[in-house]
Amino acid sequence: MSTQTPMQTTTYREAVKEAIREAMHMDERVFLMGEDVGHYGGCYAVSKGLLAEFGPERIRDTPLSESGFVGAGIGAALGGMRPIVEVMTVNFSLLALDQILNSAATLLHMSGGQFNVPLVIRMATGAGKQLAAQHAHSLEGWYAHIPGIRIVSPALLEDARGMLWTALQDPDPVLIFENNTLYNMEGTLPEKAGPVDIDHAKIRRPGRDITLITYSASLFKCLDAAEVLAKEGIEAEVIDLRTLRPLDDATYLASIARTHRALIVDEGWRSGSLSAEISARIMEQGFYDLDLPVERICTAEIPMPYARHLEEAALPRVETIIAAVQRMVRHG
Amino acid sequence: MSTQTPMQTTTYREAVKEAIREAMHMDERVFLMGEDVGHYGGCYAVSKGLLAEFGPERIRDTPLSESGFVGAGIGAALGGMRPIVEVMTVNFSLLALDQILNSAATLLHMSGGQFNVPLVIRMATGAGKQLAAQHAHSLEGWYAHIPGIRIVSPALLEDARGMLWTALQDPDPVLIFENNTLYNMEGTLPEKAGPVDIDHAKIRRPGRDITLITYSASLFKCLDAAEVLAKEGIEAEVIDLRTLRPLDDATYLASIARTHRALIVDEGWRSGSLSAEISARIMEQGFYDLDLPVERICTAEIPMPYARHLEEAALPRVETIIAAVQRMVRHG
Amino acid sequence: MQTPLEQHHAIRQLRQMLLIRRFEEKSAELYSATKIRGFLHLYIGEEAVAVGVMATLTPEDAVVATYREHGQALARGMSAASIMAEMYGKQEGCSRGRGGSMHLFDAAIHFYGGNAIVAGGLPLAVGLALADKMQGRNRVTACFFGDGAVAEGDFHEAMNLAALWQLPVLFLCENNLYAMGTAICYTQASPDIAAKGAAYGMASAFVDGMDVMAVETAARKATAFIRQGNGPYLLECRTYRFRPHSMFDTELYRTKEEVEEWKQRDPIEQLAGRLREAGLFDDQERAGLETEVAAEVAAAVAFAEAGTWEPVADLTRFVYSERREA
Amino acid sequence: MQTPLEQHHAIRQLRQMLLIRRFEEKSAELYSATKIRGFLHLYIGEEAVAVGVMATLTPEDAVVATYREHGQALARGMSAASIMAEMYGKQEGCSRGRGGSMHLFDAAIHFYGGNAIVAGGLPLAVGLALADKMQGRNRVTACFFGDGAVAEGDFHEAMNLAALWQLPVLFLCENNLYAMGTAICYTQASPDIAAKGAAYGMASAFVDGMDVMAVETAARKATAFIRQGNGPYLLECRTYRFRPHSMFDTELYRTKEEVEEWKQRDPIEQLAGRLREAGLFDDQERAGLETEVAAEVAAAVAFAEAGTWEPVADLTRFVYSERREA
Ligand SMILES: Cc1ncc(C[n+]2csc(CCOP(=O)(O)OP(=O)(O)O)c2C)c(N)n1
Ligand SMILES: Cc1ncc(C[n+]2csc(CCOP(=O)(O)OP(=O)(O)O)c2C)c(N)n1
Ligand SMILES: [Mg+2]
Ligand SMILES: [Mg+2]
Repeated sequence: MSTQTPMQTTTYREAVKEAIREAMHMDERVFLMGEDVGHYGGCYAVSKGLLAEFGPERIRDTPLSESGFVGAGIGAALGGMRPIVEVMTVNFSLLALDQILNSAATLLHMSGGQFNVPLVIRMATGAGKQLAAQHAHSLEGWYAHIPGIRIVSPALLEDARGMLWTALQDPDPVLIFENNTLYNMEGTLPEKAGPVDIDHAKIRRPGRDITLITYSASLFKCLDAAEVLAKEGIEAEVIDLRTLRPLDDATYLASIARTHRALIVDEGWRSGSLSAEISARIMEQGFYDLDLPVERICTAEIPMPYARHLEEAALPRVETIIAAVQRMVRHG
Repeated sequence: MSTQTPMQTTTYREAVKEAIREAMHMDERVFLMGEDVGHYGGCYAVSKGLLAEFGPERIRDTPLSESGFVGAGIGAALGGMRPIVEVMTVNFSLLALDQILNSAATLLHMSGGQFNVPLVIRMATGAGKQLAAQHAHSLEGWYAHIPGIRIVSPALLEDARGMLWTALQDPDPVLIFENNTLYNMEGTLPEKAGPVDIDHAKIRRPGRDITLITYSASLFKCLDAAEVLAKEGIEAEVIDLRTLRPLDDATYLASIARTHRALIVDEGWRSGSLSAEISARIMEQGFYDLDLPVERICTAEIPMPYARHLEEAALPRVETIIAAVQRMVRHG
Repeated sequence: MQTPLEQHHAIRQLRQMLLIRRFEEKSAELYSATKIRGFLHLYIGEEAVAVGVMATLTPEDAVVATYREHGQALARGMSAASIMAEMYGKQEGCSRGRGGSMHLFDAAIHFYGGNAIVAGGLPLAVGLALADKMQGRNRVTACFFGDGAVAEGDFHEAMNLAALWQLPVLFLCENNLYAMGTAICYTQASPDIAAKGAAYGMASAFVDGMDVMAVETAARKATAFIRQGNGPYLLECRTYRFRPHSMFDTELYRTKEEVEEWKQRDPIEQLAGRLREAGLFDDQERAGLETEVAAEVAAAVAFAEAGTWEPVADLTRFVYSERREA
Repeated sequence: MQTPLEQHHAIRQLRQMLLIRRFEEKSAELYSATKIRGFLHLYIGEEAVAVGVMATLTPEDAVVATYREHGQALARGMSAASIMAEMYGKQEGCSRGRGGSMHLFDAAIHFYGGNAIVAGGLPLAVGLALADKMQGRNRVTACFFGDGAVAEGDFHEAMNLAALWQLPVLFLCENNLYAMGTAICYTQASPDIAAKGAAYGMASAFVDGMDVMAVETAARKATAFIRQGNGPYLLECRTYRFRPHSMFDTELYRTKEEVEEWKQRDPIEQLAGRLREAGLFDDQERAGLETEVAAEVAAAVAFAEAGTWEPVADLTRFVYSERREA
């Protein structure tokens, strides 16, 4: 008998689904609510099969009423439930932003500590599928501006599988952003994969020459770039932020103290993106470790165009990451 | 006969009102619409008297329907009008954010250049009146993340008076943020004060030792701090950004090239605030000019508390600005 | 008011309304004296609504309030002292001074706050009721909102959700004919609010909100309907605020005559008059009530005055909970 | 179909519906061939709605569409070629390839787009109509949306605003019984959409959306009402989509039988049948129409194929206008 945990092949989608299933089994206060989560099976098929397993009370289809059902999630959390509210994509979540910012994020404070809101909101985010200007933005880094909520964004299967339960244990609102291009990603997970922490960034590839700071789908672009760079003898350290609020400063600052160079890759629009905050923090806390200025690769500041070649040109790409790293490493 | 323009004493509130009046007189496509702009006279009394002057069609009271009437403003702009939509405060504008981000900011692009949206949206913003966690946030810097819109924030009377007309000439959506603590501010304006540009930041006080970058109500805190510092021989240059999107990088970068130090004062919550973007841009474009890291003074990352001493403690203050400058100038 | 019990109850209701009235009159004074700051929205004139409704709730029921909620809070049983201390910004206040007048909260009596986003409380009430239904708790969530809130999208979404899922929510519209300074004719294409229940297949009614006994009767019918598992109910209470919207309001939008006319229907004097006519109440008893209430208000002020400021060192508390679950 | 004019018109309507049908069948094919990407929402089954309504609009009238808008665009008179090129992402497309299937725009015919935020177009339509009213233009803004949109707050706010301000908007609900995969019984507490006009005092009606002539008659009544200055109108068209919601939909939520039943009411075959019965149409004429339409679709595909890619150097265009007003 092997002492290794048996591994299984799965997808990001299945990992999220398993996380939901497990949470529903472990805690009867947990339920899933959102548009098309039930009869349709989830717009990204994440909840396919769950209606049959748990019934329509706990896999609850909602009308198109983002503000209403996110607000209802807040109320249900106050009322002792542990709702997982699915907002189809972050683009539609703007309709619920008042409830998120003015209620979910403020109730604990306004009530002087009396009412915490143990709510989890899941949303798909990101571009890459030619869905154009109302369906393809990456606003998770923008959400990270809001005090009172926690923001996580799983890149690896292990996090897609493990962050939900940890989020459900959090007494305060947690927003989970799943990049829509990851759902089909395959990989392996231990059969008994379980909760993971949501407090720390992780080094996904160690390196000595430069620190690449990123999260979610861009992680894979950075890892691919690092592979290519390694062949030229440039060793990039790749950091997966995992949690966008609160940021785990220590991990990337320690890395920069070793590499003396940093490049942030962020699928958000550049101005006012999370990459700006990280750059500012490095300015404040890591300035004297830097051999040269921190740079950023972000999405072009345009509503996302439909045409494929334009969408690709708008997004961070492996080649641009490679080119930036080459320039930075040669320079400093 | 003097060649000087005759000056008159007025307030920020009156300056905004005059700007609206003048625009209504000069262009019959202009109208004002929002909650309580008519019969009530405007929640900050900005539009008091305008209903009598222009009638209910052009000073149009709306129901509480932020998404509806902001969306209607977009449609009216498409239909050939030049609407000024007033959203009472930025806090309530979250209810209209979908219309702002997903429609106003994207229509030109999605339509391949066919439909521009000449819409002006005015909102009050800012804390300082003990209005607590649902009425006191400063989200204008956060809005500056959105491509497709322009963001301005007048601090001086001259800008309160002059930015509106310029904004109305813009073919694209412009959001004007008026800090609620400024409405009562008195000052003088030329009797024939008119439009001002919205393209450039302005140096409001020259100085050689450090660059203070700020906007809106915080400008006055910076100017007050600079007064005090001047007595100690520290000359702070104070820059009023005026327009938050697009940022006028040249002005503050040129200043930093002279002073070699920069402190950003921003009433937004620190993480992901406009101050982060500016710091990141200085990192990218002004790194080698810096004697020491750029610093930021922002609002504490909490929903705004009601109690006066806590609200004061949460906001940027003259004393903290002074202390930071002293430390920075002595250090570097 | 046939039985002694009913008479006793009526006098209790009168006392509640009087407490709200005097408490708020004092608050207005203290606002002028800058002891209270921020926004202060007075309920004066509308007391019969909260007092009538709250009488029909059990201690287990939940309340979701507005920013004009001193009356709602007092009628629900929140202590005048903790409200006053809150408005002073003292840490002895019901929300530790973090919330102020617009954000009164009290977990012990299931008072889910003071919400200053108009209509923002409606989805929250739906969620509370959903939690109750899913957990098999038989309680009612009473959700207060104004006529102005009816135009908001949140009203529509919440009404539909509650009716669709047959949730135990009592939607309570305090129709005082104005949203701030905008009369209902400028905000509602069709001003009959109770009739809007039909679009959602929701039971609804309207009632004279100046008559506390009528409100109580209507609310009792509504809560009984809800408790029997029939789903939500929309009750429109037609009322009027005697005071300006907030302390900043110059009341350009309505005439003194209109206000005076409504004052003739003062809910307190109406009930007092009825009790007097029925021979159940006289000047002496009135004076006794006034004295009691004045003492309670004075005690609240004393409590608030004696209260302490939360240390600035604690500024960043209550943004996140202090511990996670096990 | 008494007069030759009516007969001619009926055949024109049939041709329009056929064009939409064949255009979309081709689009589905091209989607499988990955020539078209992103989301593709087919209108097949619902053709009678757009075709019936558009026949009642003048060239000056405005249209606000949904993301399921090929049919709306074609019926309004947008060229099949420019739509196809758009879906190919070519710069010859109606939106230069920036919009794709969900964002068809055409200023020349007052087609204000393709909106992929459900219910997002309703406030926009209100604003267009407000501009018309303020400028004294007598035109109608026809605003399309689905049954799913009715639950959104924007529906409520827009309906109220339009009715309050008596604006010339034709609210057109394409009730196809499903919002994506969620049946109307799970989204509407009360599924009678036309009846919802009452809450806003808005005139309303419903009509069989599978019968193009019925739709046209109902829409003509509605637009006449609006043009006479009577304010907005809500018209619910009861219809059904024969195809999945989008190309990703596995249709778990409805039965094949249900779809088959509705296909018996195919709007094209219904009208063709009626024309045939009236002796106005035969197989040869049908074949003729099919040939014409096929040629138009083929030409559209050829145009799209021949189209060019916008240079990547222009990536950041159309975010801001290229010049300010004088
Ligand atoms: C979403 C939102 N928009 C605007 C405001 C500003 N505001 C506060 S109260 C009010 C009027 C509300 O009227 P109503 O709902 O009738 O309640 P009332 O004050 O009459 O009790 C307005 C416009 C707000 N607090 N929230
Ligand atoms: C605000 C918003 N929420 C969710 C979606 C995702 N979505 C796209 S279409 C759709 C269903 C819309 O149904 P309906 O309004 O009935 O129109 P239909 O597709 O049936 O024509 C949903 C949920 C969206 N595009 N916008
Ligand atoms: Mg009111
Ligand atoms: Mg539908």
